Amino acid sequence: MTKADMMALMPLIILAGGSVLVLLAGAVRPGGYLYGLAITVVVSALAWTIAVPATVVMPGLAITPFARFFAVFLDSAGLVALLMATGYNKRRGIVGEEYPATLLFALAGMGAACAASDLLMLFLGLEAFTFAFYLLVAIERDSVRGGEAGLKYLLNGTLSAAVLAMGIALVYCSRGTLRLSELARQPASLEPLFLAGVCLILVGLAFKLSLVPAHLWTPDVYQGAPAPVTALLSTASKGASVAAVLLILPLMAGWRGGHDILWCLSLATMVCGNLAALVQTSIKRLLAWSSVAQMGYVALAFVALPAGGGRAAIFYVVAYAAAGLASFGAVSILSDGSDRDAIEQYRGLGYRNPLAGAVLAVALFSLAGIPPAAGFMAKFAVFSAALRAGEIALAMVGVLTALVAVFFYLRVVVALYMRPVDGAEAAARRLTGSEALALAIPTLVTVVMGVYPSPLLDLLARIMG
Amino acid sequence: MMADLHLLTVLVFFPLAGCLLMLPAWKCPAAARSLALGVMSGELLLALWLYASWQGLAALKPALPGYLLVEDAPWISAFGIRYTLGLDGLSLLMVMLTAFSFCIALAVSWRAVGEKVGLFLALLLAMETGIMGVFLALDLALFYLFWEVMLIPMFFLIGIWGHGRRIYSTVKFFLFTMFGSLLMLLAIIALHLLHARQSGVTTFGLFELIATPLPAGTQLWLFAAFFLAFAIKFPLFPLHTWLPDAHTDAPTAGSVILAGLLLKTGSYGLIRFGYPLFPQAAQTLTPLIYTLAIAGIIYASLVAFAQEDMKRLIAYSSIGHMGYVAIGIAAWEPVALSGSIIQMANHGVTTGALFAMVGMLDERAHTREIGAFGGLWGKIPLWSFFFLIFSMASVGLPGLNNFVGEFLVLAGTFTKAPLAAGLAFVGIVLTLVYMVRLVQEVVFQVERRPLPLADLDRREICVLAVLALLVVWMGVHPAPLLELIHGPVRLLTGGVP
Amino acid sequence: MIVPLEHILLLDGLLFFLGMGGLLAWRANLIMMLVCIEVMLNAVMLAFVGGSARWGSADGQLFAIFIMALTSAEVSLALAMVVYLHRRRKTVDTDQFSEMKG
Amino acid sequence: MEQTLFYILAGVAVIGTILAITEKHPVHAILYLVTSLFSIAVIFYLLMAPLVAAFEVILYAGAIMVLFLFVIMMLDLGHPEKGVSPHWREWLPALALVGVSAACLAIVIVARHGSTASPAAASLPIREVARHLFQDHGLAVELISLQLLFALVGALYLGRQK
Amino acid sequence: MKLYLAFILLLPLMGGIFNALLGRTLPRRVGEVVACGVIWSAFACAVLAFAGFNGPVRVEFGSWLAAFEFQAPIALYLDQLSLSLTLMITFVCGLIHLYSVGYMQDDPAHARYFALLNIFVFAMLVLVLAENLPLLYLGWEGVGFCSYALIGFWYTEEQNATAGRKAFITTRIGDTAFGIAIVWMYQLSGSVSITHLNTMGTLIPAAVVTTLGLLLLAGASGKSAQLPLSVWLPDAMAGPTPVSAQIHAATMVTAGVYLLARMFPLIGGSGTVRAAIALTGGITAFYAATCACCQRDLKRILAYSTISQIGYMVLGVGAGALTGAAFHLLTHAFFKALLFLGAGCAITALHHRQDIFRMGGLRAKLPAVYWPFLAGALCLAGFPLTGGFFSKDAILAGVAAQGGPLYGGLLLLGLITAFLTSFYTFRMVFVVFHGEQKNPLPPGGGGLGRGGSDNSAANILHPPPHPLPSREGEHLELPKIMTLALVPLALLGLCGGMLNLPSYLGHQGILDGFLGSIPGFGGGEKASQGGEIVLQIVAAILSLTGLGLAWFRYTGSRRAEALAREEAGLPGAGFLLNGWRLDNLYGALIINPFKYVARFFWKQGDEAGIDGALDGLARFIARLGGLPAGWCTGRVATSLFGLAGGVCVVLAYLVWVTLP
Repeated sequence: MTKADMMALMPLIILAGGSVLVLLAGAVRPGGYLYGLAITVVVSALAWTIAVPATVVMPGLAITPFARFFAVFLDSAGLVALLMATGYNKRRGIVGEEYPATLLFALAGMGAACAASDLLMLFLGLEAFTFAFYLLVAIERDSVRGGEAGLKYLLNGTLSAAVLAMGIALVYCSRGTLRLSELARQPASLEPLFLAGVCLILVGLAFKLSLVPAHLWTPDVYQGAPAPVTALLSTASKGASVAAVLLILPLMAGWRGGHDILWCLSLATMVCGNLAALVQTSIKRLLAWSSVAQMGYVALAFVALPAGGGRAAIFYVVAYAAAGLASFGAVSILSDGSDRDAIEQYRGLGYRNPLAGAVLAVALFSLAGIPPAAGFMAKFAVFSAALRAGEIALAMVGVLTALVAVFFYLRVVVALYMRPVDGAEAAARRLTGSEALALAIPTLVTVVMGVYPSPLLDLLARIMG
Repeated sequence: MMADLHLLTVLVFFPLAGCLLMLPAWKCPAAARSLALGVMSGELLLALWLYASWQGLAALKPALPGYLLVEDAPWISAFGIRYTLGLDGLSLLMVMLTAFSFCIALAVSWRAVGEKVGLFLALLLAMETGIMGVFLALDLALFYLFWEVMLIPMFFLIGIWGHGRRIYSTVKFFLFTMFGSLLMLLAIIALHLLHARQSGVTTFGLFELIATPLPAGTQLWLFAAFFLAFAIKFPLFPLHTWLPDAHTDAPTAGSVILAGLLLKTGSYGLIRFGYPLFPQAAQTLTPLIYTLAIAGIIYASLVAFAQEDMKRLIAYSSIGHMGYVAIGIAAWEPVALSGSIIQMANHGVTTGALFAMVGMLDERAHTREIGAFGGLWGKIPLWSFFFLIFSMASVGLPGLNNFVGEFLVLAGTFTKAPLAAGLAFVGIVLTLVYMVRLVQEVVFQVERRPLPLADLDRREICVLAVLALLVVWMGVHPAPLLELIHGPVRLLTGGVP
Repeated sequence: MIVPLEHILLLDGLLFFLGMGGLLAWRANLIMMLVCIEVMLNAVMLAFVGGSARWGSADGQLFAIFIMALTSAEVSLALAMVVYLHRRRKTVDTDQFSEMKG
Repeated sequence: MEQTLFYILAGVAVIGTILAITEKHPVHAILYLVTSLFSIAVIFYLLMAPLVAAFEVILYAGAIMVLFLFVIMMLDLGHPEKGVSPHWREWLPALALVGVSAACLAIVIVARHGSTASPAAASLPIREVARHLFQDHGLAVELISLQLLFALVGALYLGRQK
Repeated sequence: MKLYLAFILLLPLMGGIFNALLGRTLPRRVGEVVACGVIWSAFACAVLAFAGFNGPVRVEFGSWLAAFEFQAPIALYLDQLSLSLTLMITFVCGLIHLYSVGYMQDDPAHARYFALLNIFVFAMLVLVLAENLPLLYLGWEGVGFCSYALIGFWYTEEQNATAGRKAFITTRIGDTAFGIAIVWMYQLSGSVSITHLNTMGTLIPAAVVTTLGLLLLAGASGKSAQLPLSVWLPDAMAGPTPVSAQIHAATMVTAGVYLLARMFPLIGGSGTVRAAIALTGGITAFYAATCACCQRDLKRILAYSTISQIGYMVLGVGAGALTGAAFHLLTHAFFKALLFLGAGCAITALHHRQDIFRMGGLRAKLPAVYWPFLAGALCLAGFPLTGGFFSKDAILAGVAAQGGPLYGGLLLLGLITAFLTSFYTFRMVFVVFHGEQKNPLPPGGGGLGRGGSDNSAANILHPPPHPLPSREGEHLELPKIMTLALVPLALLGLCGGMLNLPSYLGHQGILDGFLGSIPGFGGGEKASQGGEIVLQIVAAILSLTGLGLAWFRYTGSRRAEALAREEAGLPGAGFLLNGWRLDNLYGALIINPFKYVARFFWKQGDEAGIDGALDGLARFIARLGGLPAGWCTGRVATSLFGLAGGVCVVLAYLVWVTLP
């Protein structure tokens, strides 16, 4: 391993080392400072990624602009989630070094997954962060739902891991290599065994992206997990999975069937996610179903991969992540103190807690794809890619389901601002600095991306070659 | 020289700046009000100044033929979206109407809105930006952006300060308009892609896209998507049912803006984008537009007659009036189109005024039920006097503003489609029937329920007097406005610049 | 190569789906579900080793070893969770853990 | 000879697995599974992967299964009469689903192109495998070791009494 | 001339605006002076214009509607016809304004009254003077609006307000036809200038001309209360009496006649149109005369007589006797205004009671009203040598000159109508002014005789607008100005014949000469002098017979019996009393279905239909949402099944695709 390799790998090393460091520090002296330490670690990883533009290819890992972009994205999401968690965890009695350390480990795993250049690293990276989330989801030991959510995530996760591994095994059996670059070099005709492997990999990734039919865990886990964990789970893990899919998709680029499978996944996900969200009464479940639905649009971008769908998918997931972080962040603040989860209980909160309310509203508008929020630009990108690829029917379905989505997002906004507050509730708690920051960053990103997405789009264009 | 001032950008974003400035003034209603007043009147003054100097601007011959001011800058190059704003006579008329309507909306809600004043005014200002943008954007993507942006403040306006089933109404309003506009978004993208495929240029610029040759079938589908979006905003029968609800439950300012401006965005869009982009498809669908418009006129007038809520009645009257605009556009003939455009402005003023007046009454009586009133002429003569004027304007009494628009529309349309124009004339009678019923039951006869009513105060008199003067001025001397839109109409209908 | 790769794959497919079938059927006992997952992962390992033998590369064996490590990590966490949940609810029937739904 | 052995072992593995997953008694199930695992370990050996075979015995059949037994005993789950084994109605959809999948996979496997040309590869020396492991997949080793660490952390965290 | 015309129009407008804006705050007298002053000044200007008149002029003041080739400037056209009408309007209206000062002296809403009255005059003048049809339409609608506001002047009564509304809507129905005609003419010729259009007659296909003519006729029917749009006029008597005089006798209702006469060069080319016009006029004249015979409300008698007389004018237009029609228009303006004003005096004197059966013997009590009223009645009845006699005769002569069965029949109808006219006129005169007043009032006051009035028309016999202290038996002192205003009208009415004496008396009539140069007026066959004399003799005999019959029936000893029998209700009287029950017919055919359909559309169309469908769709989609949500049972096994199902489907699909 050369020095250049080390330099390029430094962000991952910082994160991984940081997680061990936090564990050790926690063992020596537990306390709230661990979050600060973790934040420092993430910030330094982030700074390093941005500051040191290195491109190296090693066995297993390739630090490419693609990987670095995702590293920045994931670390930022992790940073926001950490900021969010500092106060939240204290209030909910989640103490100890496990939380920040595991989170850092999850970030390292995601980083590895995005930078993977062979299927082994990809698999390990994916499983590493999924594994970290098993723990994070169940980390609130006092909560009945946390345990249940952890169990569900664990069982689904291991099954999907098995499927994913099986897929990789089939691919390996068929071709004898795990290297993505070699696998992407396609022979004239694709072997069914190979295709079966890729399909199984897709199904495994569909679990991570919660695409229908592998989506059923999503609402339960999102609802049961602590809000900051859900925020990270619904954004960063999705981002990493999108990266993984983008790495996998070239494997079946020439196969029409792959398009059809993605087509069906996209259609079913958009329809099911949006429709099911209509009948939700819990805000976290609503957001969960909405995240299912949003992934349907990402899948739509995958369908349109030859027509610039990759860029659209990344843009979409970034926009979604910003909105998702903002919304779960706002929910974590609005729901604290009580176990407030039903939408009905959010009535009038937009006035009691103006910042969090406004952030939630902006996030929801972004998720609904209404300008000037980033969600609109994201939908614009996805739909234009879809139309360019000739997917008119799917685009129409996307548009119509987006209309349905508008309805349930509005329901939350209506509750926030248009329903009278029942009873005289105590005045809102002042937000701490980190919470305010955790809300402000994604909101700002949402708005800026919505109004001036050019830099990001140009960057993505460069990354995707 | 004037182009360097970025006047159009100022016009669009000045209210938004005001909206942001509202944040510090959040807690202090008085400061918020004066801030909003300052911004809105500044905007109005700017619009009027542009109007005063439009002939000078036209002589400067800016980049686009027929336009007075144009601004153009790259924006999202990855998608080929540009920041293109352009002002021609048609836009200028709408801009003036916008700036004016917002002043009216502010004035009528000066006292009526007592809580969350800062938020209310911030939303109003944000909406002004959106609507200004719609009337000025020449890039389809930019247009769409503003088109959607203006919905959000209205959604809150109705939902927070509305009455009755306000949430149902506001959600319905939002969904209806979103439904149309999302399909339009697809059509815009598709058009853009077709253009890119043919010419290799990725652009959303209106004038580039107009030049795209399209096969008839494609054109029809794309136009249908555009038309749906515009028809919902218009609103054309049978897509109109959001309007009575939204109007009825909106706060007064919201109704004024809805009637005065939001409906106009639909007709403006059809004039600016729908017809020029897809001339053949529009030709094909013209009978449909006629049918819908006339069905709407007659249907809405009948339904209006049966109403029991004043605001609802006026809301239905809006549908009828906008039907004339639709007919005029469908004829796509210079006289009719001029009439339609003038009618857009007229309807904004008249119906806005009527909504404002009903709002004033509602503030006093806390009811809008027609059956609750009666004999108001004896109780609040000033109010009644103005109400009579505006309702007569609304029925198209010659000498008042609506007549100008309607008559030009009908005269122009008759040369193209005599039957449509003839049937539309029938609508005039129906308009009279329900409007006179309203006037009679509210203003005349005897008091039916003892309501504590005070006559108009000075602020209200000022507002209404300005509106009334405008109603008369536009009815008696519409020539300057007709002259203003002469050039754009000629260009739109195929004349040379 | 003692047998054609296909035969190995058939065996491993059979084991894999047996494990999956068990996983789906054994909803009443969490421990058994974990056992079934072990079966599945084991089958995957078999496939890798078969592939490794077929292509003569070490990657497959290594992957199998990694899976083993991964499995042990997951099983340890999973069993900890079983203990944790059993302590709370006194059951290992997963159907009992369905408070959240819809 | 080796071939025959393979098929016998395969049969043992399959039967062991079937018995394991249908057995009502968890302890018995684990024992059946261990049987199956042993036979698979031998298959690994036959497939020239002695290292994996060894790990299979040590880690899988040894450590993991013992862990299972440990937990079963700790939670006192070894009473089949208390537990509920799957009803046939639960087996049916599972088997149907799995059967179709397995059949499809089998078809795909059988339809594999160029299946006959399986080169008889020489056994990879363990040293070679280890060199590969640490040279090419050093990062993966780091990652998986971290994961094991966090498995420890997680197990401790969850298992900790309040 | 431009200045005069500007003043003629602007003065009434300014007066109206002045009164509307300031009238309430200034002393009453100022408003009255301004209101009367502007009209008389306008009259003065008209006279000056007359003096300076030497041929038709077109004056343009500015642009109004100007979009591309559609040009409707604010332009006036002064020719003989518009000039004479302007003179008549300003003069009669001036008198009516003066009269109003007296009539409305107790009404607090004088500002509104005079403002509307002034604006009404303005609108009427615009109508008459307009050079293009949109401007004419402005005046046309303007008078419609003013009449609406004035009929419903005492708005607190629902009937009054409803009557105003009815007038507005009914006339507007006609206006619609007129409007269509305007845009059609624009489409045909690219112009809306009247003078230009009148030259187009030969260039337009005959069928189109016919349709246009019928449309214009429909428009005229609305304004001029011709069948079938006549129903509004009797109800319009709900307004103050001077308003009735101004609007529904002298000016507004003649607008239709004016329009037809104005556009005659264009539409007169079609025989069908002429016949239709004549038929409409003739039948309306007869219809209204029959109705008038049975009315018991003084003003309603006059109202029906107005309809009837306008019918004559329309008949005249249809017969091509335009000059005759114009002649009758002028004389009718004088005597009908006179009759209304006189009736107003009587009504005022009787505390706003209008039922003629409660009147009687007023000749002695109100001589200053009686004699002018009688003069008016003579004119109306076509008593020989009065103005009405000559003008009506001119029309009948014109009809006779047309010949043919249609016009022959119409002539006969016209003569019968003349007889009926004479009868009902003098029935009114004798019942009201002769005999004894029939008291007492029915208990409960209100001044309404309810006996035998099982009909809706009785509802129109409205109670006094301002309940006055009951001073039965007393008569109010009439302000002098009211009776004085009658005198010039009486003189003009009686001597109106001088305007256009028949040619057999030696030379061409003044109007014949004056109007003859207008396109269209010169036309129409002239009856032979002998025929005309015969006709006049017949008419005179009919008139006298009617008078005699009325005398026989309503004076002396038979009076009481006749009145009692009529009050009890003659057979068929209800039919005539209610104007052939046209109101009921329209109610059943149009109004009730309209209301029903309106409500149906609202409740079934909008609420149940469209909204219901959409709400149903929304509910359906929400129910649909229950499916994927219900799939999420919360059990782990379900989600595992989902994943496994995914695997299964994907593999099956793969097999399906790769293995043919």
